[in-house]
Amino acid sequence: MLNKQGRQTDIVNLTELSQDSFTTHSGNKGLEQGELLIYEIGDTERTGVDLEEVGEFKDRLGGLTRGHEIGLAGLSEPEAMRHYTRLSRMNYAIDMGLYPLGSCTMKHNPRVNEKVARLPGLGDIHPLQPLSTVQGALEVMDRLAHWLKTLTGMPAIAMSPKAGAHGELCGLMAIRAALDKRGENRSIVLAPESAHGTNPATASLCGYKVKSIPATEDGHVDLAALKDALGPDVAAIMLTNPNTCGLFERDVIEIAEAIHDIGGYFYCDGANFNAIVGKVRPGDLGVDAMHINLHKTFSTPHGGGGPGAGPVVLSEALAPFAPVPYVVHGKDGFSLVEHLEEGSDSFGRMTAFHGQMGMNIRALAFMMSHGSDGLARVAEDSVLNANYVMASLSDVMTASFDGPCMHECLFDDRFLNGSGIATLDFAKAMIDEGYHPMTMYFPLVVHGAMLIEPTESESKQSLDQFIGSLRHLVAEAKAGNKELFSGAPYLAPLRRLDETLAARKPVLRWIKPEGNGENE
Amino acid sequence: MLNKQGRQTDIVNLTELSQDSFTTHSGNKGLEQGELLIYEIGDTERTGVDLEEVGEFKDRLGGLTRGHEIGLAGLSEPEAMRHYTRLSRMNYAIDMGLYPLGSCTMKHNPRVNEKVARLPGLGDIHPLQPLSTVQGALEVMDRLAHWLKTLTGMPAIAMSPKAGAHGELCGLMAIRAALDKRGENRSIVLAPESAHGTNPATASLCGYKVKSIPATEDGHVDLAALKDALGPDVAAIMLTNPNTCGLFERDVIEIAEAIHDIGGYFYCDGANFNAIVGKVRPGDLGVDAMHINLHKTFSTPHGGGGPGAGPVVLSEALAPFAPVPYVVHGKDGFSLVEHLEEGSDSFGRMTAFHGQMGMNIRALAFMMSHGSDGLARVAEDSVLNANYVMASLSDVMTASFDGPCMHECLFDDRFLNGSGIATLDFAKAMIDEGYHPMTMYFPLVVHGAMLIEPTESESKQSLDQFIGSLRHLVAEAKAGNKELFSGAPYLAPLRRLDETLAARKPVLRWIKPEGNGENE
Amino acid sequence: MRYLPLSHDDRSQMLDKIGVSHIDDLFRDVPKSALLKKPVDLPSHMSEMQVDRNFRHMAEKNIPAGSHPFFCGAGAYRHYVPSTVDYMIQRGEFLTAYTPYQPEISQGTLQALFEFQTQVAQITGMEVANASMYDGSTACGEAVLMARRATRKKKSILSGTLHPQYIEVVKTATKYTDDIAVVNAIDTYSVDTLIDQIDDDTNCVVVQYPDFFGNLQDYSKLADALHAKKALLVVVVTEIVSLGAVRSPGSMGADIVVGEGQSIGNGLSFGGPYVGLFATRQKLVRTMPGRVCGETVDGDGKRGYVLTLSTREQHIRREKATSNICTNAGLCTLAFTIHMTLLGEKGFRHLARLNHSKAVKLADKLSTLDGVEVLNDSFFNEFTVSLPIDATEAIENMTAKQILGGVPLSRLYPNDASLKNQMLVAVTETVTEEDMDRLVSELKELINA
Amino acid sequence: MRYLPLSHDDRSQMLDKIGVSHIDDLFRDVPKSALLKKPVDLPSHMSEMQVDRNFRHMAEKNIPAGSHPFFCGAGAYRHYVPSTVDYMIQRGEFLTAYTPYQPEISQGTLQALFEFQTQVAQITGMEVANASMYDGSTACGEAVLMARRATRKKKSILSGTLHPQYIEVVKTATKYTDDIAVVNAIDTYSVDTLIDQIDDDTNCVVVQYPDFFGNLQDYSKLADALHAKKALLVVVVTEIVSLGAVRSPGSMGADIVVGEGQSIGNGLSFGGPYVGLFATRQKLVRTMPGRVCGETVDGDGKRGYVLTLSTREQHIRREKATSNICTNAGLCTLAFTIHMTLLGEKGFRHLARLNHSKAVKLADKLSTLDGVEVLNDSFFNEFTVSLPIDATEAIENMTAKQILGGVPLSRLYPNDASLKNQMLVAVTETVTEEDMDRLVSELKELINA
Ligand SMILES: Cc1ncc(COP(=O)(O)O)c(C=O)c1O
Ligand SMILES: Cc1ncc(COP(=O)(O)O)c(C=O)c1O
Repeated sequence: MLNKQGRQTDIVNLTELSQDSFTTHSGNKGLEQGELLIYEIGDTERTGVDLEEVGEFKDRLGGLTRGHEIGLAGLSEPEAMRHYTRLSRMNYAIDMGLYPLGSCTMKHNPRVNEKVARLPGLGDIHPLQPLSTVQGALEVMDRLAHWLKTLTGMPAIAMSPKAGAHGELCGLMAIRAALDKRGENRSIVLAPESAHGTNPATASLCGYKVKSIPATEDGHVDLAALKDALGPDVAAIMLTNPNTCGLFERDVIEIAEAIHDIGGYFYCDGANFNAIVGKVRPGDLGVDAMHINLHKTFSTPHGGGGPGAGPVVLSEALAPFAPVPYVVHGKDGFSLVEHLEEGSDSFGRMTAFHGQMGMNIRALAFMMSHGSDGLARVAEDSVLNANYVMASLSDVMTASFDGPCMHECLFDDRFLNGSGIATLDFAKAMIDEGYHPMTMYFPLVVHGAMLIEPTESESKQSLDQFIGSLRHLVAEAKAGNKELFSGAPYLAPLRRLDETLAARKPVLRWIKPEGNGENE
Repeated sequence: MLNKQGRQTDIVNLTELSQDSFTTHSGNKGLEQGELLIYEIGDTERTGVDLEEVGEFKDRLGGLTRGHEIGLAGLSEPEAMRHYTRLSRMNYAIDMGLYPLGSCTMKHNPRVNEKVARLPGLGDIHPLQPLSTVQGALEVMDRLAHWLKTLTGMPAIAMSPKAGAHGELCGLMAIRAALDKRGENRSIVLAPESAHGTNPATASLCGYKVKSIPATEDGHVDLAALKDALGPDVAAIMLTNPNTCGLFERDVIEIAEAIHDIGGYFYCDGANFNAIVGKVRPGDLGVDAMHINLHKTFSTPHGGGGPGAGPVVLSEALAPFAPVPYVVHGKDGFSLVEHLEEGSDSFGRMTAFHGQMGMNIRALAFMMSHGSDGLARVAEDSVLNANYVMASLSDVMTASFDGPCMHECLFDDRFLNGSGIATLDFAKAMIDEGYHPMTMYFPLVVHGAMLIEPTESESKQSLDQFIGSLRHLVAEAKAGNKELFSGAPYLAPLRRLDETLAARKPVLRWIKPEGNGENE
Repeated sequence: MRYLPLSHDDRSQMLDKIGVSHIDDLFRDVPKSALLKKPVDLPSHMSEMQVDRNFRHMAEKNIPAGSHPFFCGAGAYRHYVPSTVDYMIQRGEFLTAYTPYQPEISQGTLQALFEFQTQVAQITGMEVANASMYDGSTACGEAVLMARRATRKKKSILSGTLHPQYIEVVKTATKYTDDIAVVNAIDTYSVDTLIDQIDDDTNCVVVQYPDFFGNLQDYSKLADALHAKKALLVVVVTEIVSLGAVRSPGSMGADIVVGEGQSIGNGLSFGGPYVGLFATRQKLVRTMPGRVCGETVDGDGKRGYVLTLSTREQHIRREKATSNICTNAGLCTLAFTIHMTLLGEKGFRHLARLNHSKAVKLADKLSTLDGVEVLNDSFFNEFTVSLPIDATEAIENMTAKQILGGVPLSRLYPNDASLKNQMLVAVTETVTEEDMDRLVSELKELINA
Repeated sequence: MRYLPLSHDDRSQMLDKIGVSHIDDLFRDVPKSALLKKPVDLPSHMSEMQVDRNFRHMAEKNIPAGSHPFFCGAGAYRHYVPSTVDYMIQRGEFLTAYTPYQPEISQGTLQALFEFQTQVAQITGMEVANASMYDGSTACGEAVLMARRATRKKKSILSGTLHPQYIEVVKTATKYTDDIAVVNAIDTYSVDTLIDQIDDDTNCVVVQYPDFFGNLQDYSKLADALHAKKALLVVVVTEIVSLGAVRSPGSMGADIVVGEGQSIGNGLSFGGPYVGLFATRQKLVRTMPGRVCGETVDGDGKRGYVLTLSTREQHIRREKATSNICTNAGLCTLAFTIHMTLLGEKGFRHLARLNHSKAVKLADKLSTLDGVEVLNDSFFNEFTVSLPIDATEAIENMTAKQILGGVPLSRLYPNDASLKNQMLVAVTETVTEEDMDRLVSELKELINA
């Protein structure tokens, strides 16, 4: 019924339309809005900034004034706000739900870390200001260094590497410098089959050949094969521990001894440090160098791919080879050694300036919040959560290895055998359920790998819901409901994307439809 | 094809499922996630804060210690982050798209305003700190007062009202105080039929009876009827200008003179000031009091319902009756008059402390960003945008009045006649198109009103897309595709809600399923 | 101008479409004489950087509370708000949404309001709460108006220990509708004095808890006396954190509880925006002012939330509405809810206990000073201190020494000479022991000077 | 602990389900001797408020650039970043997402990367760009490695006017793969000296533009000479804003352009995180390091974006990858893109012109001082000044007077005594005329002292 203004006063009985036949004129679907590229919205005249006027003056550009149009599209501020807000809403994120990417440690990113990193005294300082004006910044570096050395039980640290892979490079450079110093020219680095791609790639950058060590049936490094591979030409082993199957290398001490026995070094990939932080000190295991992904264990945000930070702790043997810069305690407070000193063994410099200060602040805030008691809890809860997921799924999915795992659990695709459903399909169906898929097809040691790392940030309820969804999907797969998987995702902003097309005919940038005026 | 790790190497041909039959186990739909209440997720043991430990001590609570459980549910920080993130994603917002709510001025909310309002020197000061420690805050109030007085051409201002309706109360209180001072006990306030609900409600609070003035065919106040209603018992007229039909009251000066002639006052509802800011000064029109919604014209965010701010500019005649507090220039800088002085005519105090400082800062930042040149542009663009929408739709929808409108354009439901589709249905179908509906069934002077206010923040493209969607919907309505409307929205997080049920059996809070332990 | 997307070309195309040649043609209803020919006399537009600089400059003229030992209260309290709160309320979906009139695309705001209402009801010990008022003082005015509506009686009695600015606000708000009697503060320390004032015309008695001077009192007897006369007990709470430590007003028989919610989730912000809490009994709900959110179902039977009981409100009921309020404290409400959710029962109680323990500690320290007296028997996190010297001057002098030492009572009672040596001292979790010691030693020095 | 949702009960229920009785049973693969029996020797957990206080305390020991007249550059520049940028990158959907490996639920990150790549290509005048490297210096190292891969030749020539820390980074990164020759800065002022060094083994010459000392040079001739020898021109840009004013490296024939993108969208942050830009020609794309985003279609034919050409990358190609980079500068990239989108062509050019005009003004002012010489013929927003006194000391002395006056060259060339009186002075839009006058008068005083 309508009142006299035409307002409905009773509840209508909703009629129904099939969603299938439903296309809106705008292309939007309620709150799910499509969005064009900035180049299709804005133009070279529009701008979202106001700037002081510039009067006439004689330029000193040496005759190199840029003439032609660059082609940059501008948006007014409200348009830009809306554009990027809409884009953001097409993303999945930790803030939205469980993000079980194995090997990535997608944990809660506390906002107090963001807040303190933005204090003007920490965020708005220049790397080359006089050292007297940045004593607090050096203190942050020094404190973080102390925490990391204490947690790993290692005597030295290089703070400048910018991510895990950069840390690997730093560690291997130190190893090679140590060998060079001994006058030894070894050529091989050992790495297990299950190693992350950055390990072999890094070894190559240092001029090493990589020899792959197979895994045993139970997911560990094959100790016998490893020992066979050792020899005078082996510079180092790169071992991830806990490894990428989510298992602690129980022979780690023996491995360390074996590599040390032949005069090589033990590089530990610390990407999985979350499982053991506060519980085990890598220094006690014979490690010579290990990078720590601050963006994994210590919660600095992944930011859609970075930035991260990869400080590297070093053993006594490698400490002299650490790169510049590093903080020292001088007479008037902290000082920074920025230059290779005469006769120094330092292998060089990893980056301009002093590393990822912004990440250091966040990581230190995370550590201080937890304290030494809380960090051990982090390890325990992360391991507990992973084991709970494994225990709750292994009757219906195929766990690759028996027994307790560390912070992540590995399944393979045997449970899908005969269903015609691949790991990828299974993963894409998880998207419809509202979850980011786990890591797939890594590590390479099992077929159709599914590596699940819940992290300590998940509640039991959250895990139970996740387990419920996975069990449901497994049941559907086993019931032969193939389309649920092969067509997935159905409910995401986009359907499955054609990656082959993207690689075959790469379109890596927008080009102005008719002719492109920007290259002068 | 699968490679040896089981990774798919070619693009699959997607198979299809009907979305109709599609329910996920989790209830989520990809990125659209459902979310329970905190009481269903958390419990009284969980917490998302760490606090200093409290040792034993002798309390001084006078024996009133709270015993029983309160019943508050807590969440850990990651859970809270996710809970409110998910909730937020169920909202529509200016940041997401055009928000054409007539009379609400949903414009872009610049983030620099948020930033400066959070400067510790502005956000972290106590209202009762010694005045010597808050000179900058008083300067903000004073500067904002100056801008508002200059823009309105009025000599005085009351800064403390907390929203538009509170401003109305302030204005009418001043009017009544002025009349009281003259010893006159008038009982009537005139308000046009099209007035916002707060106008009559406010008049009541001041003990006035409201007499409604009809509108003319062309949407203006009926001058003749108004003049008829004038008399010695009329205290004031409350006129919105531009009015809620989106029209400038062209007889405004004559109206002001008429009300002044009978010894009454002219209260102007300034909610629609956006249409004329920098172009017309209400002081030049004979206004005695007008509130300004800083959360409309001056962009302070609506925040899902508030907070706002409603400073009131006053004429010479009403200035002496302004409430405390107010800023004065003293010998050592700024000072604040907080108390009714002996013999003062001030009618009293609207609120504890000094008003909406946080909103004042944001509004001043907005004004300073635009400057006097930019503010006139705001008015012009807002009027241009509204007229463009009207011109682009009036061939298919029924505009209620001819000729140029101001910052908003009014349609009624005649174009839906015979379609069986009501204004509400039409509005809900806009949701599926990705738009927030316009204001509906207000003003009350036309049938099935649809009041569209695009504001100056919209680009032409954005308007064209909006117009495209509306034209599409009109075409569908005219083609008899009734279900598209009567069942709408289909694509929002929820379908249409049963408001009758909500009002008939009010459930206004969560109650613990079996028994509620919290009231002690 | 960075906020205006229309280009010059857009503008002319649009004018063409409209069919006029100049923008001022659209302003043709404006009397010629009133249409400004040139911009008003105010500065021209500024870059964002310049705006930022201007505000930094003004900000530097203030002393932020957090930069010094800080003891001000009197209705506004400095608590530590977790960073999550401010990050979350700045999400565009919350920050830039309107009042949730379209529930299908406003469930975020609505569900948070439903959680807020539940939290407020629980904390106050009441059955229902609304979706907020402007702040505590205006909520208090609304409570008195509601008591009149609910009882159809005209006389309201305010305790003199109610925040003096709240008293003024109530008097102003009810000026033309209600008779207000204020009972001297000094007389209210016995509830009996208040009870004596109640007559058949009384619609309510308004008391504050903890009261303005920090004292705690059981109002059960007052409630009984009121109920016997079909009148209401209105309890005002300006420091909502106290309710984590002391019995709820609901448990004492309150009919309406109003409060200032700023302490939870919201910064000091020089007095606003804050958040008015309003809770009452279920049976009074239809006379309650303000918006309220309720549960319902959608067309598919799914649970959802809507604004409801709007026939009480101005946009439907107009001059017969229960209040003229429209825009309320939305975002501050959300901040309150998120902070309270982070606290939970455990954190809220812990926070209250921490505040109280610190206040007790400072009270003890101050009591050791010669000539200094803590006037309260009971208190939560704030108490009244009597000094042997002028309190306003003492506080001014401490400011010079980088201490914001409290609120002198004469700031609020300028005409009561008997209070000129007294000040209110508030102690929250943000105060350290070092801060307390600085206050004590500074006061000692001032007294001995 | 506020970040850990599991309760004691949850933990025991979960252990039950797993079938072990104690958490340490899950750590059974850890050698007994290595499993810690008690927490490591570090402080215990802290409240958020305490953490916040600790960092404020450390922050207060630094002098923020924004609090004083500020003239430091040398590869990191202080520009005003619109507030919108920082608000937007803090949206959880951007901030807390991983690398967009699942494109169906990562279109936000991916589309922004596609826009970023386009912007970088346009600004540098190149055909394609990648999705970022760690920073300018590591991007420079990668460029040299790529030149070797692309040309299969071993010798790289670096101009001595390249940022000295970049030179060190390149030398370190290529230590085991490449031969590096550095040409004295002084000799590079004529491009011919560089050209003379090119031989058949040369894979690239690396030059900086504007160079480390601020000078601008046309490298077209160098490009021609290199191309004649099938070698590549690598151009490094550490102040990307310059490209709003001067000709693009692409227009001079660069084959690889790397840059530090910090100036756009990103704060100083004591040197990191920053954002490495990497652009090249289409035909070299398969030898390019780092992630790259490309356009494609989804199963319904809708346009979408994915990470592509991943067969160059470590996670697929392992030891044969073009780089070991994995995590890059994601969020800094986003900040860059949003800022650049706000600027647009018009704003970017205006910003560059404003920087240049201010730099010219300061250079003119400084030149009026006795004994002070601006050593550059041409420059963008930074130039080298020679003083009649020790530059390091001058800067230290100015610090005491609240001026951060520039970067002394001896900070970067500690062993080159000829540079000890020289400093780099950068002037961005954040510098006011008043700031300049303070610098000039302070320097004057120091010189005359
Ligand atoms: C096991 C392992 N090693 C190394 C890395 C590389 O770290 P980053 O991405 O920080 O360079 C990763 C990252 O995914 C990893 O999982
Ligand atoms: C015309 C009009 N008057 C008054 C008001 C009341 O303003 P507020 O919501 O700020 O109290 C409004 C708000 O919607 C309005 O549109």
